[in-house]
Amino acid sequence: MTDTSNLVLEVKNLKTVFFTNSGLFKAVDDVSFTVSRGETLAIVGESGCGKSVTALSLMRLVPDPPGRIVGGSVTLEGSDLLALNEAGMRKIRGNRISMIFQEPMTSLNPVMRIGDQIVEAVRLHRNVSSKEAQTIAVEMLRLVRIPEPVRRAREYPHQLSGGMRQRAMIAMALACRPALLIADEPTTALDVTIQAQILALILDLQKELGTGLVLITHDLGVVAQTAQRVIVMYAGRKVEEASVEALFAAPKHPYTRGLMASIPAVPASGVAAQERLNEIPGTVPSLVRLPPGCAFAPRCKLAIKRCEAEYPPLADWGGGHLAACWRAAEVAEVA
Amino acid sequence: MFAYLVRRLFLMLVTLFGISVVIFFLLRIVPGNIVDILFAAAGYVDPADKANLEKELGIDQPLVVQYLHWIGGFLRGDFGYSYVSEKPALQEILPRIPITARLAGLALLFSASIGIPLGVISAVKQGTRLDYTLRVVSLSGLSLPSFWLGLLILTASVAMFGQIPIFNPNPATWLEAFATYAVPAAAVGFRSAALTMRITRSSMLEVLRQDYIRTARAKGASDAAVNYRHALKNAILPVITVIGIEAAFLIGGLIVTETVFNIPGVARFLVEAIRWRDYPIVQNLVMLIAVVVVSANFIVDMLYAVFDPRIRYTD
Amino acid sequence: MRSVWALAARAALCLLAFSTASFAGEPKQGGILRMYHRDSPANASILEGATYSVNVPFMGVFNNLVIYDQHMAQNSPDSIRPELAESWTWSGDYKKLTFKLRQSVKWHDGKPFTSADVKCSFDLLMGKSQQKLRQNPRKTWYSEVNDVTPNGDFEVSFDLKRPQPSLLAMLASGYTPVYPCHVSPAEMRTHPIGTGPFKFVEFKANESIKLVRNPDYWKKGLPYLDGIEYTIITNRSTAILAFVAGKFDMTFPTHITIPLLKDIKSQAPNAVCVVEPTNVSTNIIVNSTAPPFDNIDIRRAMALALDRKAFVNILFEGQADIGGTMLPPPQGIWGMPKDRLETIPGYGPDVNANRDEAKKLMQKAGYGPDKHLAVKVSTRNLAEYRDPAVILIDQLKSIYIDGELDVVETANWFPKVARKDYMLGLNLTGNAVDDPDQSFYENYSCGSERNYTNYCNKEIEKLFDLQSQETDVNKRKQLVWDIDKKLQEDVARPIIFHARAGTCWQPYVKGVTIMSNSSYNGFRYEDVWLDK
Amino acid sequence: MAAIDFDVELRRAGAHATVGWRRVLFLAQRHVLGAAGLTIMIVFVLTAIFADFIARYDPLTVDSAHALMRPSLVHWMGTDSFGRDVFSRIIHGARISLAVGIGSTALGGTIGVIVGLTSGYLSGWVDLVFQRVSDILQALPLLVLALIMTAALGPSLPNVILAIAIPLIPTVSRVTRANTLALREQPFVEAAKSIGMSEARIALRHVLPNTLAPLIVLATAQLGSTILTEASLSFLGLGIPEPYPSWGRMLSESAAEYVRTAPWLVIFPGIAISLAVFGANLFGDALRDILDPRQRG
Repeated sequence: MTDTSNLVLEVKNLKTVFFTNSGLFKAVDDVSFTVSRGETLAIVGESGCGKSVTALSLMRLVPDPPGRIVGGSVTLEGSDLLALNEAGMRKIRGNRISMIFQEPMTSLNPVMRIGDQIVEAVRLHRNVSSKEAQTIAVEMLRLVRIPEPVRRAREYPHQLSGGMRQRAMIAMALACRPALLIADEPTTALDVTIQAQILALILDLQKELGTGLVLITHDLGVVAQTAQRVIVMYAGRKVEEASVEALFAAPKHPYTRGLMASIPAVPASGVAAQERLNEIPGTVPSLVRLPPGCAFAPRCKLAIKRCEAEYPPLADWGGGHLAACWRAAEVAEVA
Repeated sequence: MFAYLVRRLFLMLVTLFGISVVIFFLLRIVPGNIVDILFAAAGYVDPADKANLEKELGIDQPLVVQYLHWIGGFLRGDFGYSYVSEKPALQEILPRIPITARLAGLALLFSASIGIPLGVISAVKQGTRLDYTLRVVSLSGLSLPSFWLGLLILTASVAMFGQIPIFNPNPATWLEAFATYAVPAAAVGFRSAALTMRITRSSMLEVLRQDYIRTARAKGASDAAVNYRHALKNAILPVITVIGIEAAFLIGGLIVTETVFNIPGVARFLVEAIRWRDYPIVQNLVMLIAVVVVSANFIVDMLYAVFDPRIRYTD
Repeated sequence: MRSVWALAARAALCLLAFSTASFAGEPKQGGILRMYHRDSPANASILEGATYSVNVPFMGVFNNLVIYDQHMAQNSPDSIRPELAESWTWSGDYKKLTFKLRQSVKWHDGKPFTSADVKCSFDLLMGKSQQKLRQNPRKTWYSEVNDVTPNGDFEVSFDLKRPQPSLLAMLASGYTPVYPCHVSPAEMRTHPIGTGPFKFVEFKANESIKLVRNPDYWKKGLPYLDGIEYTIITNRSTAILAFVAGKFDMTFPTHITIPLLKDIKSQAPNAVCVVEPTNVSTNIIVNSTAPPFDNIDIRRAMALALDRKAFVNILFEGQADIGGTMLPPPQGIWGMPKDRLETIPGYGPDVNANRDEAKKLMQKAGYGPDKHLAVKVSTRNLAEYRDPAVILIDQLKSIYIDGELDVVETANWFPKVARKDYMLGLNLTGNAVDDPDQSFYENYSCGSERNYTNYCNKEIEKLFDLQSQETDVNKRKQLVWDIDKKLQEDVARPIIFHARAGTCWQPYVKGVTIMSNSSYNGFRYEDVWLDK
Repeated sequence: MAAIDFDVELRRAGAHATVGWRRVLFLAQRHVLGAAGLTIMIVFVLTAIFADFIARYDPLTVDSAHALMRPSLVHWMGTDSFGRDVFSRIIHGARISLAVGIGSTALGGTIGVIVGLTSGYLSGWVDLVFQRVSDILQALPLLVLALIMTAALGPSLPNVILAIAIPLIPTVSRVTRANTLALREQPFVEAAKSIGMSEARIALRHVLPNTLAPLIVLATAQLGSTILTEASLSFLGLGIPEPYPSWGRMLSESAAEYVRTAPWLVIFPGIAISLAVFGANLFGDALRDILDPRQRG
């Protein structure tokens, strides 16, 4: 574990549920993690595993109804966000904790100028004149390497390319120098060539500003390049947590293993390249009717009787490498 | 943009031409003409008198000739003479336009100034008791026959205040002038406010689901800022369209309201002219209304471009 | 029923109260009389009009040669007064009528009035002049006039083909103003010029009609009013509400239905209201040229089935008159007395007996409880027409006739009637003057345009001429009664009832008399005044 | 963090009712207003169907002895000036209003769907022509059009239905066309094409069913307004003629003159119209929420 004095975010036993007409599902179930200043934590998993809901829970932006945070704590710089009232939370949002969304196309207000949208973020939290805010906005656009920032500030989102828009989103998110930045699949919707630039930008700024970063992605490649630590989520639960090196060197959960096998040429992995990409058989189970035991068991080649009956606890397999699998010890050998 | 404008204007002309043909021939399908109506009161139609009068009015000519004669005049601004009053049609129509325009304007103002805020409130408070109440009230606005409402207003006003809010052609004060229009405008506006409210509500609800609203919240914007600065500005576009279309529908509501409140505007005049088969009045008035409606739609489209930066008509 | 009588009594009391009051005070000058108008007349030309919608507002613009006394409710030969004519004389053979004209009368545009204007007016009416009226609905009134000749500037004579004492009655109608020679018929439609107490100011279609006092009126000191303003309100409920709220000094004459009268009396208890016959009859036109009504038995059965009292009770709460073609007494001069009327089939008081007889006639024609006769009842799309038609259909049910209402738009009504494209029609016939000549010739003579049923009986036609030439009123009455009875027995055009209607005004309006046997002749308004 | 009763939350979300009657019941609870609207409409339809059994008197029989009776146990809503029972006339009037409402909506809707489908599917000049025609119809005020139409055709039930239906066509065809254009690009249509299905068959089997939801919503919304249009036409003297007990006719002209002396003549038919239209609108709203949350208007 990292030095606690440097801790930006501490999430403990976070639990978010959704009430739907097909029943109750636990989108985030008992998830805990921490992020330190300047650190990058990646959260990976397939779509529907709860990683985006986790992010929204941190922001307290889970749409209610149908969703609701029902337990745990989110401590940002020493104060529990879940205990704040709405007004108090508004003071934190966009100020100490910011978020970048997956869809730069739809996440910017189409009828507001780019500059104004950043200005709004600034003026919500800084007591500055509109003119000063304008200057800050242009500065931020320059910071995210948008050419001709003065002109761009006056343009509308539709006049910008996808990559540009995501840069503007980043500028907006970082305008108040937050302690924590959450980036929810920030590059998924972008062209491959742009993806790398945006990632690089986020990392540069993170370094420059010393922000903690929670990077949500399904792309292990991205994780390998950016994060210091990784959380793997499956069916709303954290199934594995480790440093990037440890995880890629020796994944302890069969699911993580599967994820790695399903991407081409995983760097620094001991697995030999195969002719055909491995897929994880089966699909993510319905979150409403989860089996009593390990949720991954039905898809797991290593599953044993016990997996179906009892949920495996997160156990420390050394050096802070946590995994929730009855057969974690055997994972490396078997695969 | 220029090419788009040219295309739009061309289509407008095509539409207007179509309307002129439709109204012209539709009127000719309606049985009987001015002569029959004029003679009806006398209890018989003298064929010789009828032929003379038809000749005098030019309605004995082939339809195509009549059409060309009319449309040619319309394009030159020569509206011909009313068959009934024998005065220039333009002179009959023009003084009535401001009356209806004021009434319609006030009704639209009423509709927008009540409908939009209530629609926003209803959307923001979706599912609450307030939302339900507003929706029921607005639906009832859409359910009352307007002439019935008008009749009840008049009756109640006479019973309660001994005053009747019918048209006053010579208002003494500015306030009286306003009162002359306000009550009937409210009677028409009630329905259209209800419609505006519903459109605003559903448009707001849709916008509130959008990603950029989440972004705004993520910035720490307050509910008010989110609802008004971000959502309303986006939600207003369909509302503008509907208000534009509503302007055309308003004419229908005005016919009935002008009758109940005895307002000498164009809407009731049009109905009377149809009853008299006063072709020059009906044709030209319908064309004028069509021009207004078509231009209103055009303006709404242009307003779209102003309000929505995404739209720059280029195709 | 009690309430109906009470209302009638109250109306009579009102009339009494009004007549004493109006002559008690000294007339005051000034003020504008505000009235509503029931609809927008086609134009301002009375000679071309055929509805009192034109007469009411524009009669005050003109004068006639002679006019019915404006303060005697009953128009009669005795109530005809000189107007632009100072006096008149009949020749011994009643074939020439000479008028001495008033001098120094001026048209509203300042030109002098002379005998030439009289000639012009009647040439126009007889279709003899260069200029033509757009429509000329009363041409037949002058069918017995050979020529109108001026003798100098201030005398004019009418030469007749045969004696016709009734000509004077038609000349005294509000429908017969004298027009100026120097103004074209077209101008008279849009901006009428007359010699009357009020000058035309403006007529805005569907909006208003304004008249202003003629300061140079030849009757010195008249009119009392500064002007008359009509606001056109087509919706009757709105109009009545506006009257009750005090927006108007007077309702449109004879426009108030009996049920509405009750409403006005309760809402505006001070208002003065009178109910008078309008001399408009509601009748059935029967197409006897085609089955089934070419069968006289079926025609008779239909006439027998009518329960006239029920019509009167439903539509007028009892306040309307039952009679033949001519308006019944006491308001009507020529109508049959009640005992004579009740001898006509269908007029007898025992409705059930009449209907039993009607059923026998129907059975004779081959119809019965198991075989109904399907009939279309056509009428115009106006409440005054539709409402009695609904009752008629209901009554015909009692004699195996299933009626279906066929509502026809105004524009199609007369062409349809002229085509004989109907079985039964429900029609209203207004009589401008209470005179048999006008009524009989227009509606029952062979070949008349308004004889919709084409009833043609040469025998009766001879009687028409006989009564027309009769100068003794009492002898003429006997003739008229015989004719009227025969017309009803022939089911030429069964008369259902003669309508009544109310007129109301605020108590300060003085000098208004509503005529009791016509609704076209009493709107000169030169001595109406406001006691304010 | 406030304590949460999971069961309550789940019931609220409808987790207990996913199929069959329980689902309907749940939807009725969720959309109370819509359920009320549906109830009103069902009552309205049943009334129309069983008018002969519900009405206590013949709606056309004139009875001069019992004219203008106040509402009483004998005549629940009083009698009119002809002595006809107002309650019976309102009950039978439901038939007329329903005939006008459903008749004109169905007629206008069917033609509108055919036009919209053809227009959206064929594109090209057919589309261009149809679009212009619907532009023309939309620029003419609806009531004026209906007014001229009834004047031209003469006032009778079928003619009034036709006159009200025609102005509906452009609205329906616009919605259908827009949906058709969007659906044409959908993969399942491409797929159908690739297996050699004919265009007409694709339009009817694939495209039409998928545009149905917004159309049903539109139709329900229009139902109410057609009833109101008929009432307005009656008010202007061009609706369904006497002696049919049309609600609009019952309210207008001479009846309106009784507003103070016999208010029941004006109040009950007014309530009948408003209630029927209100019911249709409530139901239409709920239907829109359930079937097609994105539909506007």
